[in-house]
Amino acid sequence: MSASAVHSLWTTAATAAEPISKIDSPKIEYGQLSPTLIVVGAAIIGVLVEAFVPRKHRYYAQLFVSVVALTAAFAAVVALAQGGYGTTKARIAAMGAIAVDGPALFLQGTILLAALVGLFTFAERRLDPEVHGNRVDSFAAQAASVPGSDSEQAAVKAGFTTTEVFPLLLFAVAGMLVFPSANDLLTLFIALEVFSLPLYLLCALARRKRLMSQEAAVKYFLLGAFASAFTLFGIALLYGYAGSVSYGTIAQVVDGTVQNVNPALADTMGNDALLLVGAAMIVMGLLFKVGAVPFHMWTPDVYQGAPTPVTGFMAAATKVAAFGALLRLLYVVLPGLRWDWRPVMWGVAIVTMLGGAIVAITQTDIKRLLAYSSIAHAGFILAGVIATTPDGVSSVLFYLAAYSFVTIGAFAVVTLVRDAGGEATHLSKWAGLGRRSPLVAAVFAVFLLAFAGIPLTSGFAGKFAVFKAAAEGGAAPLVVVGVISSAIAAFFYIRVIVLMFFSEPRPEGPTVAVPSPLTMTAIAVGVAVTLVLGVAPQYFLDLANQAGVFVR
Amino acid sequence: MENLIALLIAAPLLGAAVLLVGGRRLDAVGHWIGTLLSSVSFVFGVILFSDLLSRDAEDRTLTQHLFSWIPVGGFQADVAFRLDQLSMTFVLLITGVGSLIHLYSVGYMEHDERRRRFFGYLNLFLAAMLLLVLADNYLLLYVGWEGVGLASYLLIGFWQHKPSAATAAKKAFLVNRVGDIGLSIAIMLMFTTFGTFAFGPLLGAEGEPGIAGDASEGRLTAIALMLLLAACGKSAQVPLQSWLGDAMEGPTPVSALIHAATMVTAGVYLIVRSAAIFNGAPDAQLVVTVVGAVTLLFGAIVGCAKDDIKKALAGSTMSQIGYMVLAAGLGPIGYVFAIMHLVTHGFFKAGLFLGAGSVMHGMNDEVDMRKYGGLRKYMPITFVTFGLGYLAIIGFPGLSGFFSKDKIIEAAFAKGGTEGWILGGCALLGAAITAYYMTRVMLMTFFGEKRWQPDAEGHEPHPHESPRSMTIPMIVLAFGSVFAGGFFSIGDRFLHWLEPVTGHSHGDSPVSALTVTLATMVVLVVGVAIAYAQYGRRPVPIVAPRGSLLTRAARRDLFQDDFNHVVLVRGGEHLTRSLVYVDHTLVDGVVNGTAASVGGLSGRLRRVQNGFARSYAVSMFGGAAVLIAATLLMRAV
Amino acid sequence: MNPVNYLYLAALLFTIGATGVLIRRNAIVVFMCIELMLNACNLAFVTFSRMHGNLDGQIIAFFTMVVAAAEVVVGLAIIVSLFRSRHSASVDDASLMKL
Amino acid sequence: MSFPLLTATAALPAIGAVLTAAVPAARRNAAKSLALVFSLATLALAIVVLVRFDPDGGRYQLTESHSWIADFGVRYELGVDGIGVALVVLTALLIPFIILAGWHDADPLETGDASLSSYAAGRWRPTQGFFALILAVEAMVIISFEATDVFVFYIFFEAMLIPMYFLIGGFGDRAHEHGEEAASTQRSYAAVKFLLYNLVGGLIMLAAVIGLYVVAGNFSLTEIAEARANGTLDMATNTERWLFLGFFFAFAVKAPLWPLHTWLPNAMGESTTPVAVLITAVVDKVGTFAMLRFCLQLFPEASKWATPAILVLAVISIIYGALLAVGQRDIKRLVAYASISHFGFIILGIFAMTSQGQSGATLYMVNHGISTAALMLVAGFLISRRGSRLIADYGGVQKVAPVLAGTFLIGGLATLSLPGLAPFVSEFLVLVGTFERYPAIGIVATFGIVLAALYTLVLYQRTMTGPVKPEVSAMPDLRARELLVVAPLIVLLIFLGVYPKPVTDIVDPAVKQTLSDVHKKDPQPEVEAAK
Repeated sequence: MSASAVHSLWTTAATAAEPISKIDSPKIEYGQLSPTLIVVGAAIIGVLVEAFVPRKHRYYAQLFVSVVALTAAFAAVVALAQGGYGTTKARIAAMGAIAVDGPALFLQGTILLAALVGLFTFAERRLDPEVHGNRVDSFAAQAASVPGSDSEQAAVKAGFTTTEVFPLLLFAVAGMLVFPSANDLLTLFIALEVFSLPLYLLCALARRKRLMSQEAAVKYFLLGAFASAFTLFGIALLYGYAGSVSYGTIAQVVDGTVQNVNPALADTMGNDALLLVGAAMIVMGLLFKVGAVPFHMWTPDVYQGAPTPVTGFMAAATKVAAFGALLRLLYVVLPGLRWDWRPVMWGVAIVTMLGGAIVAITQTDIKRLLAYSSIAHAGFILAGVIATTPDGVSSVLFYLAAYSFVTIGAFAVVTLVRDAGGEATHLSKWAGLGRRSPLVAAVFAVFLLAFAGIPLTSGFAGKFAVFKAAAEGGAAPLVVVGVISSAIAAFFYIRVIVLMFFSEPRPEGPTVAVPSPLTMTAIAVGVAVTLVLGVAPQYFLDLANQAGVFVR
Repeated sequence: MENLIALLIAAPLLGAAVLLVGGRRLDAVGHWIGTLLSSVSFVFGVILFSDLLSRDAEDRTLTQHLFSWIPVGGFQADVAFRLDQLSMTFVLLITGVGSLIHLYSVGYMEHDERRRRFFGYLNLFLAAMLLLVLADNYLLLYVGWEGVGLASYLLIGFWQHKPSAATAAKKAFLVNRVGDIGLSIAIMLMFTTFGTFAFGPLLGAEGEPGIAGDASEGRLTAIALMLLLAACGKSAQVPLQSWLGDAMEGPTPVSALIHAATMVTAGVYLIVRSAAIFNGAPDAQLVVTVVGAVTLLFGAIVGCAKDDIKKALAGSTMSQIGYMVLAAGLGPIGYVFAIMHLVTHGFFKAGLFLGAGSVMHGMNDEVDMRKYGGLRKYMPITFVTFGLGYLAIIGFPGLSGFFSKDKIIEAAFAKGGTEGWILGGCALLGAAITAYYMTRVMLMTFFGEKRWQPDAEGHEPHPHESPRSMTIPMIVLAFGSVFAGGFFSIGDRFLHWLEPVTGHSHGDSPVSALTVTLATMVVLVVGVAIAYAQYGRRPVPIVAPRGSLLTRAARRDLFQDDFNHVVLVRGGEHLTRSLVYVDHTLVDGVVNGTAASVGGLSGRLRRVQNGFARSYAVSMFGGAAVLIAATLLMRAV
Repeated sequence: MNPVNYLYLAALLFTIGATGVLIRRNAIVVFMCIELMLNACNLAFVTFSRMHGNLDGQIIAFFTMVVAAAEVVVGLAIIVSLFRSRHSASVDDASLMKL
Repeated sequence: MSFPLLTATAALPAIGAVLTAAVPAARRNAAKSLALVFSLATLALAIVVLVRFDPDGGRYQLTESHSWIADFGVRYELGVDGIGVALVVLTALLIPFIILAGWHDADPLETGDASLSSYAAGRWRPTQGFFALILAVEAMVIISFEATDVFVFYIFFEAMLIPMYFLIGGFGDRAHEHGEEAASTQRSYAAVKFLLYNLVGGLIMLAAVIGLYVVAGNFSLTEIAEARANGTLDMATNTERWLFLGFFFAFAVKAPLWPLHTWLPNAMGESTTPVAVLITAVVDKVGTFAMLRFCLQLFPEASKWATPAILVLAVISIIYGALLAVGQRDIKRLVAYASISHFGFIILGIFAMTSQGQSGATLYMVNHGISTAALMLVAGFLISRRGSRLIADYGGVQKVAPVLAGTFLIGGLATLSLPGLAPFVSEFLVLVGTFERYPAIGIVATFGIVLAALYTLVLYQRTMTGPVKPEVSAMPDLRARELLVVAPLIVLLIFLGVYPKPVTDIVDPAVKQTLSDVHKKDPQPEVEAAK
């Protein structure tokens, strides 16, 4: 680069630096951010509770705070939606950092409900037998204590419980709320970290099988950090390309409506390499979160190792948030790049659908099985994402809503089936469950059928919606692949049903714990949503349709 | 009057229903109910007959339309009946002989605890047979056609505890089914060719010709050949004759009624009824005559070698029907005589079978003629009636068989040309052989020394005359066998009676009727003489001698069954067995194979998930690289 | 000197970090490599910020540092607990769950 | 808005299913009676439908239409044409018999030997569940006969699988040569096979359904067919063909058509006889029915394009099924293969594209339902007496149980379509209808009737005739309940054989409509053509 260019760079930089001096004070629309703010606030309160409330009251205090917060936040979301922020008054708030529009509100609502249901499973304390007269939940008595050590014994004896999980949950939720509504890459990244870090911790907190739990946490953490590093670098490159991290600006630059401000950059950054590489890296980070092949490999291990309530919450909410962000990124920032990323996403979707379904066939652990099924589902959702039509958006929204409740419900059922070593997650132990406790088996069968996409369950409606969108978006081959992998997937869902109903129960088989109303509610809600969305989905489809438009 | 036609069928049908549904409580009276209803049907027949006679020859066709059966688009099948001279003849034969045999069975089946059901089946048969001859369209005829098949199946297998009987019954039904293919295809052809398969429009009624003639000769030939196939099945003509011999497993009255007098002649009825079609297809007619000729020799030869009296008679039935088919194949020259021989044959063959039954009745159901001998002393009535039947069948001058068979032979020559000579020759030869084997039967059964011995349990059979209920029918039939032929032929009564339906033409015979008659006489004498030389002069060995190759072949039905067994049965078994294998391994295997391979793939892909975080990272890194590369590539292309 | 070179440096550092993640066993070291990658990103941000002549990049760099710090907290907590229960910080030892 | 008659016909059994399932285990007989009552009520309703239906009226009658999932262009649309009515009535008619025949099939077994755990296979048999599931299936089958909205049809076409799956896998036939363990493994294998085959078929159809939506924008059969007819909706040739294949595949699996048939013998062999009847006589009819209604109406051109191939497959089914039936050692599998052969006839008739063929096919569905029910149920009574499905284990039954043997024979004769019994009419119509247009195929198919005679008579001979086997010597004859099940079916067989006009009158107009949809006319007879 010539000296003059360098010179010009300096000078232009100087001139460009002018306006920086007069920054006007930021303007924050608290009302429109209220859902997030409520949750964050509650989380902080939670921390304070940990600090100041005596141990024996903490559980109830935390539970109370969290429930109230989540409910209030959901109410706020509904209020905003009622206020038309989802449709007509959709806008960008907080100095362009946060978008308040249909998809954001819909997804926030979904996440909040999922979190609420998940919270119930977190708070469940009837499944494990009482130790030393204390009710215990699925979380380690004292995370810091070494498994099997005296300190652990002491902690258990003292009846400690890790009530920190509640604030952690809330923080994670807060991050998830921001994630899909982030309107610049920085916010995106921060949200990503905000909801990832608590999840890393939650994974490590299992009461039983702690080694596996810690291992899961380590894997999740390292790989997650690795992925977010990629994301960050991608962000850097995009910033380099557009000179801004705001979605709107980047989009305009991509479309070429705004010429790159200075010619000096123009001749270095003239090519779109930065854009493409950057975009690819960000997308990769998001695909990691949704667990798409080949970025899925953490999923089975983490799902298996993490405490089951956490798994359920994570599987449901993370997917919702991540897909929300992915949608916004692809539809708002990179629509101009459609012809570049669509084929690539095709490939990802196909390998994800097939990979998830095929590998799941030979799984022997119910949690890993569900993990792989979640991978396959990620593939189906991707098919909807690829449609790049308003229908595509709404179908994905609907699918996410349907899927998250089925997932939480399914994992909640998994927490019920226990033997001496805690949850009996090995499939062989599930043999003949239908004979021992038909109701639980029947409920689980309903969830499995929903996963398999049998008509009259929400799974079918969702699958139909995304496939329809995909087909209309001209991705018929994807639909065919999707159908094939559904067939493969059906095989292992059926296998579990066969196992539960038609095969011999083991004499030393697991017992089915009688849960408290908390888990019951969680499961009941799951079943209800599954059936309602299966039989009469129209209302929710309308909702998703109204919410199908992004604000730019 | 028309409405009686339905009753004709209804009576025995009612009988069948009552007897079969009625259950044990009817055991006591069942047989009388059956007999009564069949004779009621006979009475109706007579009434209708007199009615027909009262009309003039041209409008002797009554039709009765009951209801529309299968109306689908252009496909219109009705349940309707047509009674003309042809069907009238059959009605009388069936109900008449049928009633007699009912009567006979009362005695014959006396000791069978399932007698009620036997009569039920007999009535069922009558109903089906009447439906067959009275139907006004081919589809309804098909119903009767299979109905008689069913009845014959039930009756042949009546003694189901005998595996041989069950097998024979099944065989009969199956072989008939093969024939039925012909009938159904023929009906389809008619439908596609003419858009109808009803007699009226097709074959013509009240004088004006039907549309049968309008079709191309090729089509007509096809239809005719299919009908012939059907006829072969039902009338045990080569190549579908194999079932008749085994059918003798059934009780003797059954053999008399179904497998001698009536059902087996249905094929002849079919051909004569379809005259309008056959007339339009000379090639087909030639085939018919050939089949007839071959069968008449085949049956006769088989009949010569059998020691089982019923099997011998069965062979003769086969060959007599061969005559009829031959005649029917000759076209207008022969139709009338075919039917005439059919009727006379109905009389004497039924008589012969009843006689045979009577003999078995007296001999503890022994059927091997080599264990008979000199029975004339013990059962005189049987001897006389049987003897008259014998004379009739060999064509002894003045008796029924003489007239009818003679006419057929004449007609065969009258066909003209070389085939005329060949057919006539066959017919003559047949007559000779007939004389031979019937004489053989006669001699082995009623003459010579008594050859029966105590059976396994040491029961010495005490040959005795049968009860009256059995002898009376035999006597009546004997009358028929003696006088029917003469009665028909004097003044060509039968010819004039039937002509309006079948039409008739005198072929120009190369040889005068007289010559033919003389020739017949000569061969007759020769046949009888040879038989007498073999069985009359020297005693009959109790154990059959090995005999010449021809004899052995004839004993085995000229290896025809062996052929069926090897080719059809064995081959079929192998085919099905291999197909079962294919279905299990191949068709099913493909599916299971795919499932297995997917499973295997899954197992292999699983390995990738090796639990090492770093390898996961590698896959992520690689994935990212691919992602980036792909994106750039997309832009490049 | 040409700011583009800083980008090359950033890319280099990032790659080094990534490679480290892939080849090193010790969890701590792996984690350090990730930190290195994050800092490579920072460098990139700052450079771009300079090129574009706006401050966004530099601000983001600060955010990144905070985030990195947070990650250190969480990460070390997890790794330490793992180390205490296994007496090994090797990521390869932690492979109970597979297939 | 008038009373939703069609909905009621489907809703009634559904309600019955729920109530029956709700009956406490102790009152199992109450559950049975309840189920029976509901099935009879459904039959009554079906007859009302039959009466209210006017053969010469509009194409779809008693229609109902409500918006359901507007977003997918789905409306809850019901309506019946002649074909639909016939099959609805058939279904409603057979279910009571099935329930009655299965009266004791789901009773919990008093444990024979203590060695087996109380959970052991077959012992876990919630009686009321059995009958509830049957009613559920009835509801779904009926509504899929009535649906005039493709999506609605598809949903119940698929959902049907689940109750069927539990009926097969949960209440299988315990008669097994290798004992109960083998029976239970065999059973779940059969259940899974059934489910997977049909699920795969269904999913492929799903793709086609979605494709149809993309092309047509809604699922209303009437609207689409109309649009196709007046050219406002034209599909690209290839699109139509792919969609057709998608639909046809699913139906061919259900029907089942060679070579997709292998699930049927397993399913029928391992399930209890009433369920086997349910499968072949009722559920499978949905497949053939759907070919007639959906394949032909939605994709006339593609149907014509595919006809030759399909006809060939159908003929293969006919011969192949019959030959395999001959080769079977197991009574129920034999009947299953016989059914495969019969379904070949039905499909043949449908795609012969002649009024005889299609009327015959429809009639065939009805008659086959009745005849198979008769034969299979009697076979079931036989098996339940001896506890074995192997033909070789029987012999001489007619001597000890003449009535059983007699009914069995009549069922068999119906299966070999003896003239005078109902199946003959339909079979002959199918043959004629095929022969009119494809003589060669018609002739080949005709050989099926010989093979039918072969396997039926062999079965009868081996089981019923011959010397009495010691094991069967003490076999009781049909009981009153069993006779109550069989007798009406036999009467029906004879009646429809002698006087099928009532059915043909209802079916004919619908068939003519369908033919006009595919723009086909019956060929003219040669002679008239000449004139």
